[in-house]
Amino acid sequence: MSETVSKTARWIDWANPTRFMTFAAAFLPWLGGLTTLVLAVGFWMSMQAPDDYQQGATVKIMFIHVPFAWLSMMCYTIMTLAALGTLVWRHPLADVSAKAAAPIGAVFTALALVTGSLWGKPMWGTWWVWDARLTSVFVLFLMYLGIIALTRAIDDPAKSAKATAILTLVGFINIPIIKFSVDWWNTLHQPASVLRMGGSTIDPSLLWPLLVMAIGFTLLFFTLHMQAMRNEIWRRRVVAMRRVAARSAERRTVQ
Amino acid sequence: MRLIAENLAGERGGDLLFEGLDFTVPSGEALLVTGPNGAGKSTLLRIIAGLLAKAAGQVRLEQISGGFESLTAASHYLGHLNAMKPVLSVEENLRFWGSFNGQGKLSIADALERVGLGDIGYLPFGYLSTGQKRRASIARLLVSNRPVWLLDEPTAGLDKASERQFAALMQDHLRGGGIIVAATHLPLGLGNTRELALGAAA
Amino acid sequence: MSNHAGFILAAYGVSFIALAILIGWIFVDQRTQRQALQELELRGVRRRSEAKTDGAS
Amino acid sequence: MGALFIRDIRLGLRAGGGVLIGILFFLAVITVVPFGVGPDLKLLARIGAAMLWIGALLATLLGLDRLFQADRDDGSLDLLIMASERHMLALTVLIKCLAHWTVSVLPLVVASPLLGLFMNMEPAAIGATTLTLLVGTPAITLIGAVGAAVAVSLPRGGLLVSVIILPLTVPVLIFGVSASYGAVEDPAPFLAPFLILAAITLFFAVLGPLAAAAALKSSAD
Repeated sequence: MSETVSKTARWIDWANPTRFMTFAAAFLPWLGGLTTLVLAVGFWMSMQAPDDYQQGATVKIMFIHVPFAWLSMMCYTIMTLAALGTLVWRHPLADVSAKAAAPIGAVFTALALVTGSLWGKPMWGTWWVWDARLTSVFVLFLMYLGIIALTRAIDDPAKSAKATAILTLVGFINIPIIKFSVDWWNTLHQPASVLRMGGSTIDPSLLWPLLVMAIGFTLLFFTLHMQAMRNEIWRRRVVAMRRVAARSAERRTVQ
Repeated sequence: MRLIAENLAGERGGDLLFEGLDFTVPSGEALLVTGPNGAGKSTLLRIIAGLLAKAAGQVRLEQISGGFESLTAASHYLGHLNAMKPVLSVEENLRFWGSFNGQGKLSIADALERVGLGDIGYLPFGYLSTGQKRRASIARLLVSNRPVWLLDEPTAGLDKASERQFAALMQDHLRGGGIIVAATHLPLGLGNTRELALGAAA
Repeated sequence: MSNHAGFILAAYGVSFIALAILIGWIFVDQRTQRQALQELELRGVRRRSEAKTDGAS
Repeated sequence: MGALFIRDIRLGLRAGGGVLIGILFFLAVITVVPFGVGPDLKLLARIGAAMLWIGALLATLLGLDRLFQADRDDGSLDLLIMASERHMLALTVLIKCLAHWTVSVLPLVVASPLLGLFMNMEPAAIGATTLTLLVGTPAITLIGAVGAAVAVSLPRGGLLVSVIILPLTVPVLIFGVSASYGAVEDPAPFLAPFLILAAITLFFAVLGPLAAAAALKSSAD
């Protein structure tokens, strides 16, 4: 019976929660191991990297700041895709994915803000300025918190899924604003130097550690995200089973 | 121990609901308060509990046993609402009321066993059905020790089997020298009861 | 430039602590949910989907 | 009594996002300020302490209306009132206020130094503001308990509680802000307003619960 189903499986079948759980259980240890390895290498490389002629040793902060900032936007993009999945395909995993991603995204955004602040103090002489880039990232952080608050405020997962998905979609306008704020407005924050037309402006001795760190943190994100999704699925199973327990206890007393 | 009301009058929102009530309930007996909706059953119970001011007369408990200082302190009140938090488990709820109101003879596990919820005490209260919630709330009466039980529609939401179970619990309480005042329109299945019909004249 | 070492250490330290808390929280959450599931299974509660397949076979 | 404190803390943490909404509101209020007054760092630094205080004040008021209403909605309040001979009702109110403060206001105090950085405040000013918030915000909660108790039986008491309470919190705001400024601006003293602030908190720790208890007793119907 189950074999015939799997033969005719569409991609959407593949992503049902039970299969996701089997897949995650098998895949997570490897992913976790790889993450540790890449992050360790990246950390070592960034320790070895030379100082920047302009920014001196503080350029080391870049090796974590840029990946955090990148992840804060990537996580939100993933949540937006998940929101589409919830609204368009009503896929059960989409909501789980969005809900699991939000706290992780919030932590990465907070770290991007904090490390940026710690970089800005020696370079610009101030912890914080209210310019377009910094403000829009801070708004992103607030939106993560808002989304978390909304998911927690509504008990019923089906209802909270839709409300959260709509909020996430509306908030996505902020992502291009963050991305292009450095080009559109005049700000203290330096423009993008890694990913840009006409090649990177950054020296290879700094670029390589940065890339490895970025890959490492991205892997870390996916490891954490997958584990958090697993937790969320378990949490929902616990809730469902508790309801069953209450109902079956009711039936026993009636008999 | 006797619960005595003399010339008791109660009002709600300026309307006099009843007046000149006189009754005595000795320990070991139950008083059934009956009457149509709006006759003042709940108001009477809340006055006895000390939650509402009486319009006239007095109500008191004489020869209180067990070291309670007043009628209010010696009373358990089971109103329409269950006074339980949906996000906490049944056991957590009962443990709180147990330590807040003072521990009685029964442990929480025993009390839950008595109301037939022994195996689902670990569930959050919000997951329970209406009848189960009511039974968990009845278990609260067993966890802390109070000689006077003031019950407002105690069997609302209970099925026949649970009603019988609850009747047995009330019998036990009366046998132990307790007093029950219950507002209800259903017979509770108790033996030694007096009846007080409110609003019969109207 | 060594006077900036404090900022670099702080940035790495804060990141490390925050990520450690995040990872720790996810692991604690995993333990809680698993324990809850095991407890429910010990009490003989089954999910509806499992109960259904049992009934069919 | 300890059981009540633990129960209320548990409820605060478990019942969906209440803590988070307070902090979020605080962050949002502080974020809006630079847009209103313009990103002039000197100006922000000067008004920073006042803005943090106003933000914390509003965020504290936000969740206060649920202080007793949640207990009233499920009938717990009746039992808390009935137990007043075992546990003095004023003490019960005080414990509930403390639990509420720990869960939903203490995080604001913890977050305020970070927001101080956003407002470009000096370290001394940030420290002083955090300290005054730590000492002063309990007074807001305790005054708020009176409003929450008075409005407990109203179906939409939330806004009313804030309106009733806001004028009463003015002294707390005055001494909190002046102590914060006292720490950085030379002629102004820090200790005197700070001690008055502490005195206000202690005063309301007595008066607030007593008044709230009286209001709760008469509100039962």
